[in-house]
Amino acid sequence: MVEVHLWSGLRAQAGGREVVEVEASTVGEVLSGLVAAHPELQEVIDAGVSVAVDGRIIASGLTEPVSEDSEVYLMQRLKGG
Amino acid sequence: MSKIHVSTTINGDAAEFLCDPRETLLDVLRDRLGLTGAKEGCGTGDCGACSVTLDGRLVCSCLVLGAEAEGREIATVEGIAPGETLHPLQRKFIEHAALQCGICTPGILVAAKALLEKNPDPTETEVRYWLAGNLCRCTGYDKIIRAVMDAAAEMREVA
Amino acid sequence: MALDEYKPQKGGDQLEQGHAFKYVGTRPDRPDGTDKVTGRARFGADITAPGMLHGAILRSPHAHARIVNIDTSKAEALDGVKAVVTRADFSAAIQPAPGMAGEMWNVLENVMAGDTALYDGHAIAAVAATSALTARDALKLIKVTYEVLPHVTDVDAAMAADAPVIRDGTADKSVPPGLHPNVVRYHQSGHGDVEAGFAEADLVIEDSFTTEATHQGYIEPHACLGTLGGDGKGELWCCTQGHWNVQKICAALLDMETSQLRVTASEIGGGFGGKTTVFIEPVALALSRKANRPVKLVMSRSEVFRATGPTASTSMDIKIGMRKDGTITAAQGVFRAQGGAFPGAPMEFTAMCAFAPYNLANVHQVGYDVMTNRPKQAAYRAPGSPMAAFAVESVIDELCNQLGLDPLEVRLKNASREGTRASYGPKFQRIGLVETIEAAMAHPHYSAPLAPGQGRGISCGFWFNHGGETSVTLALSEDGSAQIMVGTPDIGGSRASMALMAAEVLGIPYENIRVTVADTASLGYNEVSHGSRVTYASGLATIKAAEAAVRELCKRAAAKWGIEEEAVYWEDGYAKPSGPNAGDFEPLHISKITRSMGATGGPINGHFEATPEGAGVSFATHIVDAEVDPETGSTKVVRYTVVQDAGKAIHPTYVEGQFQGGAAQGIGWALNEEYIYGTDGRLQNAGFLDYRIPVASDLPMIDTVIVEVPNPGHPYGVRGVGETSICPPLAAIANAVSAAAGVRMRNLPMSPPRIFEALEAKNG
Amino acid sequence: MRYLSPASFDDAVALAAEAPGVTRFLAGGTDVLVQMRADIITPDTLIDIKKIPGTHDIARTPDGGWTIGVAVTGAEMREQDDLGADWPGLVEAMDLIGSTQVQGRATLTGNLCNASPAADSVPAMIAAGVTLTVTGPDGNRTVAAEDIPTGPGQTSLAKGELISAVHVPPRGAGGGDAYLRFIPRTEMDIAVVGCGVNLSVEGDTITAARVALGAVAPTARLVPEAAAALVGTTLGDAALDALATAASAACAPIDDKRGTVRFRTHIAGVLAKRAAKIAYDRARKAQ
Repeated sequence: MVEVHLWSGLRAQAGGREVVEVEASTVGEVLSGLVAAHPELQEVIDAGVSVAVDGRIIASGLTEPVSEDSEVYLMQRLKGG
Repeated sequence: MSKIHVSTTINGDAAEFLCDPRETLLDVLRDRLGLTGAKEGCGTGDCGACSVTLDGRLVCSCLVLGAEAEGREIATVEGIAPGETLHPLQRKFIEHAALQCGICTPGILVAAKALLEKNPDPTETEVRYWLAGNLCRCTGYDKIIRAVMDAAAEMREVA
Repeated sequence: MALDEYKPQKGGDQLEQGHAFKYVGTRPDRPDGTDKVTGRARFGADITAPGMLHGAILRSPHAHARIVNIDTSKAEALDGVKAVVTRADFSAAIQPAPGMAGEMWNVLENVMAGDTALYDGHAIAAVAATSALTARDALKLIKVTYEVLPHVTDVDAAMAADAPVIRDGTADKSVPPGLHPNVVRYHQSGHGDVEAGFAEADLVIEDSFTTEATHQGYIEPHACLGTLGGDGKGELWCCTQGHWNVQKICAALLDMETSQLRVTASEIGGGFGGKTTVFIEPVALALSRKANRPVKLVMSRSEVFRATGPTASTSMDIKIGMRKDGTITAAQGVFRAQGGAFPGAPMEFTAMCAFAPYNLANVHQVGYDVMTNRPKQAAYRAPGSPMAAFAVESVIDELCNQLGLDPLEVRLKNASREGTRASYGPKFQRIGLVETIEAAMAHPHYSAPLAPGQGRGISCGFWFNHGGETSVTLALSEDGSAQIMVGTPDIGGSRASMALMAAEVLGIPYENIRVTVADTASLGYNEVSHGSRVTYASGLATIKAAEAAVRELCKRAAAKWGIEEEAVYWEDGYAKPSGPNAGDFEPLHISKITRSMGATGGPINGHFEATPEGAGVSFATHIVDAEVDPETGSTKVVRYTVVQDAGKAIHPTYVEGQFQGGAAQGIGWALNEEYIYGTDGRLQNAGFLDYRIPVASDLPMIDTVIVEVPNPGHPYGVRGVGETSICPPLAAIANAVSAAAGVRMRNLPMSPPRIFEALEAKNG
Repeated sequence: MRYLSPASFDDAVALAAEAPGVTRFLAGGTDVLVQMRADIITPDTLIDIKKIPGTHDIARTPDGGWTIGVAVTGAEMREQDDLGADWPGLVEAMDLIGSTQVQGRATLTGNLCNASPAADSVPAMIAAGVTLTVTGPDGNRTVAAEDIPTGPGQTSLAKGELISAVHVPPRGAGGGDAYLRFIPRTEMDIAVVGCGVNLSVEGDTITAARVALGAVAPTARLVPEAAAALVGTTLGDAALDALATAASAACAPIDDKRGTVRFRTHIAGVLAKRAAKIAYDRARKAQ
């Protein structure tokens, strides 16, 4: 299982939790795992999120690998000016 | 609305056009004569991107009517380079990276050329105040000022 | 290409092992230089088409009004008018949705108002006519009946209980119950226990700050030329930071198939984030479809201010605790941002960037995205971050003052490093904040004496940077020269950077490479030139495309020599046998291989397409000296030094240019730039006369120090540099002005009347 | 819009007198063209006065004063060294308007007739005692600069009337003038407050003074109380404070995007002092 850290504003959509464990080997599986565990997260994930894996911020790539010991943080979608 | 016939000189060449009395010299240069080097950044004389000279005097072409060009001599950025080679200002702007996006560059070159014709050895402060009407949003002006000063120095050596 | 080729283990490490560059890091003339100094370069408004019409857009004079009726009959009857469009001429299929999920509808609603005008300048109708003057005359003949509604333009006022509701149902699920319907998105993040942290502090300062909306202020107004026929095929020429994005949005708004719209990016006269979306492009296409002729639309400067995408204005509360030794024990921030009459104010970036420079055990940040009757905000250079730095770094400055600590030593003591848990969650990889602070401490500026009436301010700043979808193609010519097709418009010299990186790989002269910004029909998808991504992502793709070409070149050499491909390596433009065992062959120059490429396997191209995900975050530290005239409240910036981590400077002169430009824009934002709305909700200063961007005589030379802490996510270590440079200036200048004036400045811009009022209040 | 370029003031008057609708005269065009671009006004008739002989001339009059043609630009005034030696404040005030490019077009007359309360050259003209020849259907009349603007965008000129010449009085010995304005940037802004001071000295004592303020009332105004604070003094601290008080007291400004009432009122006093010091130094050197 991969521990996914949510930003605290998402607690309301994740049953009050800030860390959710999902079965995943890619970023895409992290996201689908989150929605499976907490369907309320669908809207925010659809609106766009980024995922930090061991400090590397993955803006959109769903195929990026994730391992059990990865530090995974969900982040709001990055863009720039 | 009837149009006005205007005969003028642009970058040394005779030119004629018909224009609406409301059209500015900038409109005429860009839309009727195909000289799109002068840019419209504001249309109100605040940005200098449309700078040209009118009988040798630096002006914003957005603040001159096309009809006023009758019998006058106009010089634009397209006329700065003498033939194949670039004018020292143009060369120095490239060398110093005095442009990023380049939209203000034609106006600044026309204005800087007018400055150096009047004052071949300007101080940094004189360059900054002379060019205060030419807005640049990319560079912070640093490299523009250096390029003008460097071009002036080179032109003084040659002269 | 396998994804792991640009993973952390490559690149940066290689660099630190002393990789020597031949082209990267040099300062050649930019390839498009001559075009841009002779007036030849074609910007948005510089193209024409046979039979072209000129468009113009009618805009709401009201901040908030129901559109009761639009009567276009008189305009249509005017000689020379060929088409009039309203919202009915755009897609009816796009539906609203809460928050950012409804973004396509938000864009449509912003491009052309539906049943309500939401801000002063909101597009209501548009005309195409045989001349620009006729189009403008026709606008005056369109009769719109409005029912004026109550409006709100201030972020705090828009959250108050009695504020008019701009569009109920826009809030997404992130918003906690009990907030005003104008609060449409909410962010909360952090870690540790801030209350416990504050209890450990020797001094806690809590303060509130505001910043006004500013505009990117690009000198080139938005311009486009669109043509769209009844066959559903169209072409669009426009100035944009990202033409694939324009293609995608325009196609959706006009119910077209994306591939049927070919978009060409013109030269672009500045963007800074403001040209990452669409405003007039779909309108030109709708007019063209109706008139069946090409239509050119060019915004006036006043339209640019009223109806494009300024940045958010903010209201912020910061609380920071510090021990006597300078250790920050806890930090919290509340960030309220309005982004106009639509969701999207970048409050989450404001919140996430606010404390990123510091290693904090206890940190908490909250953000509110608030709607007002203002134009829809667009990205502006590190969206959201500069405001956060202003508020946070002002409080840190005040803590340093009151505890008698050196402000740079305090930053250094608390600085985020590799492995630090960022305030926004994950741990940092290799970053260069410490190096920028140390370089600032060592810079002569920091120890230079100040004249009477002057103050010195410093600030750190942070931005994420971005990668994004990227496609690059490199084609070799018979003579061994190379052409590169990139999809990221060149805003500030990126053609030069691309050519340098390709030259490095190919080992051919920089001058032998031509870089073209391809149109949407000539290359695969490319994300917008934003997020400081061009040198990073298009650069990475260019390197990879060139490496692909080199592999093919080696293959051809191997075939000619009759040896294994693996026994050939590439150096300085030559294929060479890799050692005595490979055989004794005369090195083969690139031109020898390309000359016969048609007969040895066909044309040699390299291409690369991916979404690189290794954009390294970046930090900067700025030092500024300001002088305040106590009688008038007038501020002069007398000295400015930018220190920033560029990872690796590909073309150092253009890196310096980005640093200087960011600082200059920050100076404008800090001192004089602001959107000023009247009580009628109308914008009072829609022009460069009263929207006061810095002029040449306002600024000093801007010193730069390029720090290079390689980004592990790029082969050469590149970090984006375009945005971070605007993060520290607001705070650095505020700290300098506060020191010079002897009074803490909490509201931007620090215009002379504001400083005068603060001095008056201080002096009683 | 009709564009006309008459060859004499009589023709200009005749055209203007009979023109229907909105008529504007075009000198430098730096205000009229901006208003046209912004669709604030589109005149039915635009009368370009620059082809009228003499409108580009700067001439010394027999009494030592100056006559300035109505199409003379700021740049041309700046290049006339003798005019600048006599009236540096007036020339500098004109020079402050807009950019180098605007200086290539803008005129004193246009600045006056645009009737902006914030026009830079107007307080300097008023302080200097500039008068204008107004030509109309009934002939010529002479009008003081302060009597031309009557409110924002409004002048005392009747239909068919236009200014045909600018008259600057003889400088005389022991005289000096100065103009300062306050703007947020260093260039390119409209004055938040402007102040012109013109004074004469005998020895160190001020014998006569005129002080005018801009951007603090619907029109630029002459402030006799401020002048009275100077006359008879050697510009000591008490005189300067009295000057500042009188200048601030004369202000009736508005709050707007460029400044607040409080700020403008305060700045008027600050600028009056600073401008008076410059004028005083110039006057003493000119003895």
